Amino acid sequence: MLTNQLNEILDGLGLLTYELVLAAGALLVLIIGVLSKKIWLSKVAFTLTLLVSLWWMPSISDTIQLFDGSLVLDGLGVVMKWLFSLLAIWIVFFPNSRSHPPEFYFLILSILLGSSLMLSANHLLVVYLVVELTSFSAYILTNFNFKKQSFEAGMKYLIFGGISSALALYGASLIYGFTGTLSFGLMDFELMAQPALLNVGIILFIGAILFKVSVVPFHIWVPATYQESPTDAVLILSVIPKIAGFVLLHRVISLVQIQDTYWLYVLMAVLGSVTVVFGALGAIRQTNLKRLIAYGAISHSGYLLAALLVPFEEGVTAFVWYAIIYAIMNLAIFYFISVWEVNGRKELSDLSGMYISEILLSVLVIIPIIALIGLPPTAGFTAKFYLFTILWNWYQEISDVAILSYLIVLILTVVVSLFLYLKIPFYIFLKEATAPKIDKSKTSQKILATIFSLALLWVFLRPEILNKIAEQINSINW
Amino acid sequence: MINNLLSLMIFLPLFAAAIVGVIPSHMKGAIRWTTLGTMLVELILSLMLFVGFDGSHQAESWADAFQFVEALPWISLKFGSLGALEVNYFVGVDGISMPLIVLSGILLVIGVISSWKITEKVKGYFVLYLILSASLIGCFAALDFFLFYVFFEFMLLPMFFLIGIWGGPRRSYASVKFFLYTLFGSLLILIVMIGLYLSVGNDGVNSFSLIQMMDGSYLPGSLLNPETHFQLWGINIRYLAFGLVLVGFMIKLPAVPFHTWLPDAHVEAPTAISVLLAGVLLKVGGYGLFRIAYSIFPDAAMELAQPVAILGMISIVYGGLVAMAQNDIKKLIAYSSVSHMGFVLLGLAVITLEGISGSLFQMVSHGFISGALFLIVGVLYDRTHDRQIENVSGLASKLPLYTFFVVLFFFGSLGLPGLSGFVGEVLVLMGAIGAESINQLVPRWIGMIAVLGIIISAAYYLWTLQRMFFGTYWVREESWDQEMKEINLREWIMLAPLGILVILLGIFPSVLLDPIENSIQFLVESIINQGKTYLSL
Amino acid sequence: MDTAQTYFLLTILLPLLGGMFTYTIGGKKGINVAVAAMGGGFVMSLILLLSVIDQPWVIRWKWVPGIELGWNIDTTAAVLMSLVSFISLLVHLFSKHYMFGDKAIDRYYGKLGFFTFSMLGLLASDHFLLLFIFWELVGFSSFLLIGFWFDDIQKAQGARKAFMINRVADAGLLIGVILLVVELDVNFISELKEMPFSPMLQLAGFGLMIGAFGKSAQFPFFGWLPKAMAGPTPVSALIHAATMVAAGVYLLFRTQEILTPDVLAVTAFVGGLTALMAAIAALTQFDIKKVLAYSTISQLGYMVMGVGVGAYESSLFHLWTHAFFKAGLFLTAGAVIHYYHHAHHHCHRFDAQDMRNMGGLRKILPVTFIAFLINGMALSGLPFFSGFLSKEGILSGALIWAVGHGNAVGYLVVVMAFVTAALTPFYIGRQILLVFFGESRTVNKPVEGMEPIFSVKLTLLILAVASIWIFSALNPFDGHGWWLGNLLFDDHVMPDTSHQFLLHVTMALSVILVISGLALSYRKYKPDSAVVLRFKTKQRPKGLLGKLSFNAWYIEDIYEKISDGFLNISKTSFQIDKKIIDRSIDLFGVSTVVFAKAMAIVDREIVDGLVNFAAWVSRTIGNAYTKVHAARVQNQLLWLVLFIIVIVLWLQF
Amino acid sequence: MEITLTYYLMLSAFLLCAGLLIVLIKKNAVFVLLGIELMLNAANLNLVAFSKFDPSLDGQIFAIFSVVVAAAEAAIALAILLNIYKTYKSSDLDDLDTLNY
Repeated sequence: MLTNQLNEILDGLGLLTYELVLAAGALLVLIIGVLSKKIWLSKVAFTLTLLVSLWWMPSISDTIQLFDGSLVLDGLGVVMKWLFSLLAIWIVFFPNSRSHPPEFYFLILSILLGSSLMLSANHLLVVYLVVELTSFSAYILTNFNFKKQSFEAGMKYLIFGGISSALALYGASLIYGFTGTLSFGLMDFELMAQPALLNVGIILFIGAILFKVSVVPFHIWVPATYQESPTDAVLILSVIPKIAGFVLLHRVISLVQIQDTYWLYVLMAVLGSVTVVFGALGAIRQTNLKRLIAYGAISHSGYLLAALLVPFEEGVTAFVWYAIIYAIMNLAIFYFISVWEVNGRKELSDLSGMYISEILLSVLVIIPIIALIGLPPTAGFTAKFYLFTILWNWYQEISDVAILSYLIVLILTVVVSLFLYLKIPFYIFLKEATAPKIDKSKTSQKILATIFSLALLWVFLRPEILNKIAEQINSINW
Repeated sequence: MINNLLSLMIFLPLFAAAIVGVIPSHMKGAIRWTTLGTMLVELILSLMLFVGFDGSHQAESWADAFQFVEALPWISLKFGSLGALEVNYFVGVDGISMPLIVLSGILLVIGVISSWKITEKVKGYFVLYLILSASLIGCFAALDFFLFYVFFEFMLLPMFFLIGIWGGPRRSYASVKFFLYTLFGSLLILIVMIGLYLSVGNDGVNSFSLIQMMDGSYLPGSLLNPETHFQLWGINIRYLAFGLVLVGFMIKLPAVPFHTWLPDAHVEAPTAISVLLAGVLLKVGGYGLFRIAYSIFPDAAMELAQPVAILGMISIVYGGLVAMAQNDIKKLIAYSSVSHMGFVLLGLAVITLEGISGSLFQMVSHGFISGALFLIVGVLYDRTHDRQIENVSGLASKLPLYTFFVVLFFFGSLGLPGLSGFVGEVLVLMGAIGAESINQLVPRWIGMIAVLGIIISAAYYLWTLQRMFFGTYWVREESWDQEMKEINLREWIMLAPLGILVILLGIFPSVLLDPIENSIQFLVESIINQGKTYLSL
Repeated sequence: MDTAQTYFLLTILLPLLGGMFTYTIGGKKGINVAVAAMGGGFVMSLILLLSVIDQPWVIRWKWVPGIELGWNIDTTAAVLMSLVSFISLLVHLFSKHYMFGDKAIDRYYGKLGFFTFSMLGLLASDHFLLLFIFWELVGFSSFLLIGFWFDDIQKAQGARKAFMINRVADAGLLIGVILLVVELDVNFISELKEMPFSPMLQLAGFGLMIGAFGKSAQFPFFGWLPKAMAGPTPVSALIHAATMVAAGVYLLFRTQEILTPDVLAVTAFVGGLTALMAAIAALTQFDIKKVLAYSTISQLGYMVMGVGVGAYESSLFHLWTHAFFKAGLFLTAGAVIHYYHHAHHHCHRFDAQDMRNMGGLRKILPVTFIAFLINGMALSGLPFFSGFLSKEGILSGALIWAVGHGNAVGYLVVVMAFVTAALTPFYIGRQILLVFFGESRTVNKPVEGMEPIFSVKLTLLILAVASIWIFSALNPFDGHGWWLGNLLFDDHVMPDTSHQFLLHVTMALSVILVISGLALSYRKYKPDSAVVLRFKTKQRPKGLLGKLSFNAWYIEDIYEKISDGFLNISKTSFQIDKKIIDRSIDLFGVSTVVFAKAMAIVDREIVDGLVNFAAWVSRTIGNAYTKVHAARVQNQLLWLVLFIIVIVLWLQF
Repeated sequence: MEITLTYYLMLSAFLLCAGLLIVLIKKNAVFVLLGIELMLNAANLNLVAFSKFDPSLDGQIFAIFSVVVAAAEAAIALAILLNIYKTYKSSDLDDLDTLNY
């Protein structure tokens, strides 16, 4: 019995090549970092591992259960892994005032590993371990600015994470207690009489995932952390664990048959709309660039959550699209911020009158801003438009008031989000130039900025690539 | 007659914008002349459109009501179970959009000439100007709701920056207010667009084409299908959709409760942009009402005819009253535009032949007259950099030629017969007062009160004329005195053609109304018949 | 283009083209071209009259899809067009002398041409809408002409007020026209026929009536005519005596078939009332032109009353005769003013129109004196003068109508008519005595050679002769013997003999009244009477009736009150717009950027200091909410735990 | 009297609340970490208690893993605390107040 379990594990490993490559790569980067002081070596190793991981990505025909149900590999997971690696490659090109120590890239790889495992985690223990892995590397990453504030941010992030993971563990123990098993596949919530304590357990457990995904009650750490950690780390932090978290959240919720357990469905709708609104409202009075985008990211997770409330067939394509376009938008806007940061523009007021000295960057920044708001000429509009159509169509079927109010809140926040994102071009164009101390950005930075911004326009005008991805997901049925 | 004339008209300015973008910014002359050249070509194309438009074409259904039609697939997205979303680049023109395109062709040329005075950041100005003109023409020509919406949104950005950077002292406030007002309106229209998209199409394939929406080919059981009588919060959802679109376009029109952005936007915008804003951008709101609100929801249009007519009438009277209390002449003209667009709304609300042709004629004539009025304010502003009415008086004796144009356009605007303003207003009033006997939609007293509008407009125009132009010559600052030169050649080139057009349209209105008579006839019949069929369902 | 069409086009376009030529290119020496063009126009109008006598000429053309406009020249229109052209020609000639030396004379002739064009157009138009178009153009050209000397703010205000009052009346006319054209489908004046009574017809009738009252300066709207005196005197003669004011009467005459009896009754009453009020107002005026202005209003009252009581031919006859003697009176008054201008051009504060500085002109300006005397007698209605014939026709028509109706209103109208008949000779006698008899009150030595040049004398004499009775009818005592009348009205209504007795009564009564009026005025204002001697320093009348008369029933102040009321409404509505609508819109959060002061929070967000209520709401929530992100981590945790507890509790219910 | 499952649950709930209270009240960062550890152990207790009824003893395996994870977390936390102490010269959580709103 042990032998077949062992060789089952062995051939199971065959399918986990992506994660294995990441783990090996991370260790490699760490060793190189220790041996040689030259940073570009670890950078090369980092990109190498990512490329190899892409190359060895397992191609699967339909969903496979590994290690008797503790890991589930499906089409959505594969697509997301592609997205993670492709996104992570770009951070090597991000300019920063002081080059990162080699451990930085090790931690990025470990977050990547944690998130990809999170995509397929189907077992309480695995979920807990993976969430902790991603969180721990994130706590350390926030300190990598090695400034007084970044330590403080790291500390707060850690304490916050610690509390929510402790509560989550307690929730997990309750779930284990009532369902008798740890693996999601075997859990069967119907036969239980849904005792109140089990519901509490479910909520506390979901809390850990909500913490990762920064939905309302568990989002309080976001502004401080995003403000203080290095910009490329923030890019990774704001996209990869969040999307993985959402996939995991969806698996957990669909497990509890979200439509019948009506309260969880309504809770998610309420939390989602509150996240969107608070994210937007909080941003209005911000003056620090990264903090402003942080609040925007919170409200974007509200949109992502909405995509999950729709039953899987339609919901998943909308979710994937929104995720991909959200990733591109964040990539573009954070690149701009890191370029400005290197030139010494951290606050909004530093941006005023920038278009005189740097015409190209100021014109280009309009495109990601317009995308984040969701106006037509950019991909942001297709994402939001498709999301609204899905929600409206779903509302047509079940005409449930929670969905309608959620849709209306989403649409109205577009206006509020305009108000907050418009500050950046407003300061750049409509304000007189202030401190002249700011130096020019290099041409290489300009080229990259153009690539990222034009990508957003390209996706709007030629959305075929999104079609191909949608087919790939649907082919591997859930 | 070039077949894809409309695409040429839409993409020529964009192409020119690229060229202007390349020209080094210190060569101001080259930039100005290329833009002027493009705009002249645009004008010639629009005149070819006018000439090529075959007025005798009798349309049976919306499908064959359009000319110069071009359609090619643009976006096709596969949604999972929802079928495919295809948006095609579908442009065409009929009796309603053709005059508006000709109007914008003319005003765009005059706009360029009047922006000769812009000195700082010339390249940025003219690139935005070209993008704005492209999206304007696109808006009028689009026959696909998605394309219309993209152009409608596309217009906001250039206007926001044009007012925001080259405007007057409180420009940032005015530009953001303009942007947010119109964006809120466009969000309402977006909701209805999605609703329509999900409920219109043939044999299961949803589509954005306005033709199918107007012809009423709804999918069985869809939300906005008149048969389903879907109630949302107790109101028929079709009326709700009509209300949303109506409010969306009334913000743009502007009609009274939503007009407060117009005076601020005008006061702060540079002259050329005011001319364009008043001359053409307001007409997009009117055109939207014609094409989307009234053609797609005829049943709601007939049901809600009276409240809309009352709103129109309030705009006329209220706009005039508030205009009388202004002491900044640009604000006065802005409020008078609100009053004149009230006529457009009233004419449309009564859905009679006179009413609708009057409302369309009023849009074109208001385009020329208000364009000229803002040029006149621009002439004064270039000399004195001040717009207060009581800061200057007795100009008639110092600038006789300028006063001639002022008298011509003031009386044109207050509706003196023999000038184009009168024709629009009298047709609308005939429609409004006659509606009770023709289709019992709107009671007669609304038209009677609207007649009050022509008295009020006479009052504030003459009072301004007297305070600024008659009496002994006096100017607040001496420095203005030597500035007070007669209008130069550039101003002549702008004002004279508009003057001739206003007089020509006043004496021979059939020049404009004959070619589009059949389209208007078809529009009125289709609204009434389709409205009745939907109501009877 | 058949002959009638060419004649018509020439009659109507020649004055316009002449005027436009002088205004644009002609300049000073272009005036002769304008006068020649006007002459040509007049000749053309005569030829048109001849060619149209046997059968009227009608033309229709498509103006706008669904509406077809049209001209219709029948004998009445042709006769009146020739009258207007003739008087306009006389004014063109007179202005050469009167306006000589004025630097903007080309603009003056341009405006004269435009006025004649629009007046002729009005007379010829057939479709009601075309009538309205030319109606407004006439109002506009009178605005231009009154405000000719626009550098003097009073004159400009006079022009504006005149146009505004006309515009208000035109709004009534517009409603009437639209109701007729759209509701009752009555488009062409030539095709008018008896209509069954309907409330719409009544309303349309009242609309037409209001329009006519506005143009012909009847009771509520007569305030603008004295104001119109601000224009040059020939303009007052042409427009405000002969032609423009007659438009209202012409309209009522043309649409008599469809005017319902109540409308006619109201017209008659208002006509009589205006005649009386204007006559009283004319009693105490000092300005020579003001007296004539009020007398015009009172004569117009007569014509409108004539139409009201059904005596159409005599009212039109009165219009014809009035045109001549009133134009004559105005031109002679113009000559007098011209004389005083030159006699006193060195001392500028001298008012050349104030009768208190005049007197004893019969020796200095004999020809002007004779012309003024003849026209004055025609105006007062003395027998052997044209005025008597037409006025007597109207009075008898009124009496017949009153007897026929038999109700109190009818008799009141007749009483008013006869009292005015007495007052008219009184005020014209007063004017003649004050201006021409007695000693000259200022100019001690007569300025020789100030007699107007030959062309002016010729015009004055022509007009004076036209006022003799022979020129209008054979029998000096038969009100209906107008030789032109049977030309105009083929169905010449013979006065039914049953009222022969009434005709004789009116004739006798009117003769007595006129003579007593003249005698009374002579007794009061004879050269050596106390009043005349003290007249130089006479101040405004103190008595109630005197004040009422001098200030013309305070009609001006009533207009001021109304326009101020309008101004206040507009000011409050602007406040509403600024304070309430703007803010209430933002209350719903539509616009996130408006009014700052209300919200005291000055902050560094998007519009440097400008926060609107929606933005304020979102800010306060934003601020309150961001407290959650405050520095202390333990507070953050507190919020987290609180949230979780709230969710769990919410779960239980 | 025999110790049934509810006693264990009651104890672990008590431990959880105690840990939470320590975290919220104590000012010193080390104590806060202590509180987190306490909460984690409460969950472990729960897990072990439940695994008595589960033949595959998954609960206990889970508990062992969570002890390891807790240790890792403590290590990271103390490292960050060291840095903070170097810069802020105090481990009192209320001094960390530079990141406002």
